[in-house]
Amino acid sequence: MSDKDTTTIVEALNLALTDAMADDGKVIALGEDLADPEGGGVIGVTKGLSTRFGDTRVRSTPIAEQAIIGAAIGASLVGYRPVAEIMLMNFTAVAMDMIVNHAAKLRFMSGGQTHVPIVIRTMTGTGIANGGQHSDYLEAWFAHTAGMKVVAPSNPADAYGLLRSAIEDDDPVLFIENIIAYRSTGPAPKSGSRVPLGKASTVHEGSDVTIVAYSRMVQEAIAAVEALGKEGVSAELIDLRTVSPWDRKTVMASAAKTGRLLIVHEAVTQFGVGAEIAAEVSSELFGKLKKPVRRLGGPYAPVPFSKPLESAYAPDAKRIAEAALALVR
Amino acid sequence: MSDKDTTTIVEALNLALTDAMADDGKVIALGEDLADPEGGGVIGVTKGLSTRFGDTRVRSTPIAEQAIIGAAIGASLVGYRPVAEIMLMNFTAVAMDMIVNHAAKLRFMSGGQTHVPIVIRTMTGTGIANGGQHSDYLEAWFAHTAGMKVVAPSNPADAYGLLRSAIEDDDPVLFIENIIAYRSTGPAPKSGSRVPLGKASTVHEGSDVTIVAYSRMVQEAIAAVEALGKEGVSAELIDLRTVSPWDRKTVMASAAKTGRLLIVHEAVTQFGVGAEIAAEVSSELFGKLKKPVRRLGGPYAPVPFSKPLESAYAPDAKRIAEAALALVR
Amino acid sequence: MSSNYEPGREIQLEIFRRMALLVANDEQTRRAVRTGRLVMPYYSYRGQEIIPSALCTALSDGDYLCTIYRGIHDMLAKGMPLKDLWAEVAGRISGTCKGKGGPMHLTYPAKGIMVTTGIVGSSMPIANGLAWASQLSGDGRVSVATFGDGASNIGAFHESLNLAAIWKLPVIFVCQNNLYAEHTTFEKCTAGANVAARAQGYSIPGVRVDGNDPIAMYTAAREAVERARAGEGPTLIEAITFRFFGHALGDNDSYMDQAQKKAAMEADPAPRFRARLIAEGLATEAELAAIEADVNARIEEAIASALAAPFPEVSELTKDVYGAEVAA
Amino acid sequence: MSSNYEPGREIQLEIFRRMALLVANDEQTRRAVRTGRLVMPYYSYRGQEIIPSALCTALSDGDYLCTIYRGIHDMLAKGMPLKDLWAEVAGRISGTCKGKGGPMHLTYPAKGIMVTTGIVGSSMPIANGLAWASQLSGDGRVSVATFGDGASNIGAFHESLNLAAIWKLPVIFVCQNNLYAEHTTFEKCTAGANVAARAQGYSIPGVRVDGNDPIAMYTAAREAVERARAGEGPTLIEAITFRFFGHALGDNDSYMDQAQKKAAMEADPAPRFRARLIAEGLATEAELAAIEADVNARIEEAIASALAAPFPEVSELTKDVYGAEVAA
Ligand SMILES: Cc1ncc(C[n+]2csc(CCOP(=O)(O)OP(=O)(O)O)c2C)c(N)n1
Ligand SMILES: Cc1ncc(C[n+]2csc(CCOP(=O)(O)OP(=O)(O)O)c2C)c(N)n1
Ligand SMILES: [Mg+2]
Ligand SMILES: [Mg+2]
Repeated sequence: MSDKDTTTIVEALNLALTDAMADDGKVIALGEDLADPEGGGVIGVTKGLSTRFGDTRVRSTPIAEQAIIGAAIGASLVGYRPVAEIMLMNFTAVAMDMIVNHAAKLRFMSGGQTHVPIVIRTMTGTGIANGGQHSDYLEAWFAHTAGMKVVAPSNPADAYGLLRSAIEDDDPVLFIENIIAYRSTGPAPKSGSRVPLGKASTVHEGSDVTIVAYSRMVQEAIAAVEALGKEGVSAELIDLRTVSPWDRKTVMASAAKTGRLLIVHEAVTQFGVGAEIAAEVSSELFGKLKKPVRRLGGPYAPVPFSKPLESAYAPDAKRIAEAALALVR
Repeated sequence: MSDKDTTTIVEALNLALTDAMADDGKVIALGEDLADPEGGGVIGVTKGLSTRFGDTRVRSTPIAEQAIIGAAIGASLVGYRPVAEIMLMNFTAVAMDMIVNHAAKLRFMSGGQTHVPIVIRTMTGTGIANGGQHSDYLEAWFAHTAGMKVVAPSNPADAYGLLRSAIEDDDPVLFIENIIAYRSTGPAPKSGSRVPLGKASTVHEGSDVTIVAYSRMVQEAIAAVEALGKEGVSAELIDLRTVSPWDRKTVMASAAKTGRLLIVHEAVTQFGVGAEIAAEVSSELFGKLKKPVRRLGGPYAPVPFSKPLESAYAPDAKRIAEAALALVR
Repeated sequence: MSSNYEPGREIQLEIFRRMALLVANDEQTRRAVRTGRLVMPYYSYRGQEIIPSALCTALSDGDYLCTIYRGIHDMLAKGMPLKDLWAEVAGRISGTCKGKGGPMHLTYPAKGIMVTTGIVGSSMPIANGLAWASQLSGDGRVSVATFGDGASNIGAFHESLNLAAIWKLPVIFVCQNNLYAEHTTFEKCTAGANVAARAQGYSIPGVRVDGNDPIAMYTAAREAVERARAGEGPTLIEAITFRFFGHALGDNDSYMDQAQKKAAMEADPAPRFRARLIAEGLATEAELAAIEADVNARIEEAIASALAAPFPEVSELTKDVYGAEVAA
Repeated sequence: MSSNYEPGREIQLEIFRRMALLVANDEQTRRAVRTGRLVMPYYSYRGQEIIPSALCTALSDGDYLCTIYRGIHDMLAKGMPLKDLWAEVAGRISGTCKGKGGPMHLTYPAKGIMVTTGIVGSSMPIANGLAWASQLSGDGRVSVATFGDGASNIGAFHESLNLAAIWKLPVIFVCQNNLYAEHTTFEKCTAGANVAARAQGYSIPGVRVDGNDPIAMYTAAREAVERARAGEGPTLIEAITFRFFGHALGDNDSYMDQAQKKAAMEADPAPRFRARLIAEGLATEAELAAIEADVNARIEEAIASALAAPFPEVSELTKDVYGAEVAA
């Protein structure tokens, strides 16, 4: 347990896993390089777990993502709560069958006789020159999959509280971590705290325009809100935290209040998560919005390697502020 | 070549493949049970091809979807035009890595040095009691993947013309066939005709409301338009044909004209293809629509087996007409 | 092969009882589908009954099973009640999955029937997870994944065998090699001598057995079960068999070697087993006929009860998606 | 092993030339990354140079290669020009992929370098497709997929070997077994005696060879190439080696057995090969030094030219997504 006032997302996640495993002997973990002989995860999120809880509960695996998710599913069917790591989000592509055809559907197909309380932790994001096959945000695939939940924290306290809730949730949860945000700091979580799934947080109240974001984009949006404030624009910032099911009520109330909505994510804009929110808000607040809903996401392109291109890929504070400003002016 | 006036989608597809292979020696085909010794495909779409073009060009494969798509990609990199069959759309889940991390990205990641002119044919749909793992429409995943094209014909002539265009296209195309529509008839395609990718067709002109659909849903929508006509409602029906990139111009012009838009698909509504279209139309025609854009799709649930549940899953003519009527009244 | 586990009379009769149930159930199902009383895709297992009958006789109720679309024989052999099964394939609310799963996705945890999958190869990775759970809890259960010969060429097969081997999981992989994957012959799509030989690549036992021989099949299964329970890890069993009614009921099976099919049907393992039991004096004609009459009566009762049951309400469509409604 | 293909002096010198280039290039790359002149994830191949040097000496320019993130040694050995390579890893528009691919996704079709993938296991299915193309056209080319030991446990490995075997594809699967997959040891994640032994499951040749021995590696590669060109199908080569600088440059390699690492570095195959060439009178110190001076000069020139080149315009971000703009 940490006594510090501030902590990083890596530390918060590590603490969440440690606390969850200490509290519930059914929580188990697996993934590539996860255990301490392998360094406790390539980023160190799982450091110390295998030493403390044993190497049958916390297991390094071969590079075999179908086997990883399959093992998690199987154990979850009989009472365990596996936390499986898929190292990078693009590698979910080799385990899609296990995730969408099995984890997401077994409760329904069994008529509720079984369920799959697994958490799939994965990391992603642009910013470290990882190129086309290691940087994608693919949350839209899973949001479109009935039975899955999708979570994407932006700060240490939420990372802790959401991971604890995800582990306790009775359904499969995809838990998205951003690589360059791992080391960003924030207020330390209260040990044992929970952040409920499906509830957004209003990071900053405002009256002129609503900005909805999640994962690292919240950090960029916070800077944008500050910049907007200096220009006399009062922006309300909502951190979705859970991407699916998303917090309709909070988003609608804010958009109704400000009459202007900007949705920000790192994933490709087209057919992305922003489309669902934009469609729903445009419909429900038809005739009540002051401006068309605006989406700011990645371009219709794979993630490029070259620095100037990669830097232009994901929205940043400047472009978020510009887009918000364009809605207000 | 067929001399008949009408034909089925199966026959049209078979003809398209036959003509394409006869015209271009670089067109090759592979998939499970594809060749004639195996019956020429489980539905018969590829019947006769291996006998006519030889069993090195037309190959039955093991059940190994990664190997199937990988082989198609490799051959396409050096000048071939493979048509790969993934028997049912849910099985794309075992080949997602090959499709999205490779086929869709190689042109971009190679800076345009290589490209992947493959067609992935697959079938899906509710209606034959195939249950949760054999019925999903997953086009939203691929529409969200930069570099992919997604095509979904609704009638024999389009099936022929779109498949010919898809095979000639220099980019990877996912080609979606509906199982229960296979035997539906329509005007026979002109041999050698092409339907361009990215162009919708206006199946029925109207002035009160625009209905956008694709794949089998167009057939239901046609019946709905007829029913609406009897109620004095003039509906314009647009068959998208290409789901991505979708024909913005045609859809916008129609929605601008009628002021009312209903989007219909069989896939889960949430985060589905309809969301993108709804978001774009709501934004571009902000203040000009008479009613909020309405989406009608599958429920947030896997596809159930039991007949009354399965029948209630996908939109049908009745529900389409009701939704359109609600927009008009 | 050691003969420690050769089945005696009681066990052979038990295998027969299960087999008789399976044979009759397949016949009734084919009839129900052909006459339109049931509307569903049906993957007949006729010809393969000995495999699960012997296998499940070697298992306990608590042991776990992951099976596939062609798996109703596996489920019945493992103990799924006929009424729950028939109501499910008839799509009724009283079905084991409330009619939502259907013939490809039956589940019945009370007898360890945990997953039925329609995706080739996918029974194996999940069985590993069940086995991991037993390893963690020390509950002594064994997990079984059954699958077809065609499934032995897909990636999940390889990943699963490797993981099971290095983790020494108490799991048994049972390949029901019926010589066809849909319309493609085993030889055409499978490299290597056979499926069992692939076990060597993982340093685990790979056993090729006549799946139509109850003695051989039971012995192989028992050995694998004992090995798993003793903590010695996984076994791959390749059980050779044949499916009599093509891939899916209604298939045109002109792709099949008709002489091979005829020979296989003439060598039908069910009457062969029956005749041997009588010939060897292990059972009388009357005893076996009584078993058969009993299963037929039970099946008919199950059909009647299934067809009389109500369908689910349409509101069921969006239930069982999540465990609890989410606040938002 | 047959010695038909044992390399003579010319071939050995050719292997040395490629190896010298690789050794120098890795050193320069590590320096550039460590000093911040290049910003990229770098998976050093130092210690593994003999494998592609010998392999590519056994190949022709027209033969195809699919390699992986740890694959710059493979590409250079196959003939990718240094300038195109360095400009690419520096993210410049003059890079072989206009800077869009980067170090994990280099392509250079003129020398048959068709795909570089960052997804473990994915080089193999695509190499099969290239080989299928050659089988169709009869162009006599051979396709090679290289990959790591860790990749031998993923599904795509299995699917690829099976397909290549039944289709008798002219393809060679080269597993560069450096004993680690990221931080996990080979033994911990791989069941079975070794990777090569898995070839048996597909009835294709599986050869385990000392990848650090140029003679053995060349001979194994030549045999596989001849076999493929003769239409006899695929070969799996497991080349044992070691990576000196951990998984990714900058890793804390405390997960490694330090004694094992020290021993491996002391047995560095590059100076060993160099010394043997001189000792056996196949080359003089001066000849080899001249080769080394030449590669160093060429690398420095490539670096200078790369770093002087412009970055791509931001408008490149949305180009090369489709071949042509779509009308709509
Ligand atoms: C991943 C995947 N690919 C394809 C299919 C379609 N399919 C269903 S059954 C089958 C044949 C399987 O053959 P085998 O494994 O031998 O089992 P059998 O049906 O003979 O019992 C195929 C190709 C599928 N269900 N899943
Ligand atoms: C499907 C997939 N899973 C995980 C990773 C992350 N990853 C990158 S390299 C690597 C280790 C690969 O080891 P090996 O195959 O032995 O190759 P080596 O790096 O040693 O050359 C892993 C796990 C990946 N790139 N792709
Ligand atoms: Mg079979
Ligand atoms: Mg390695």
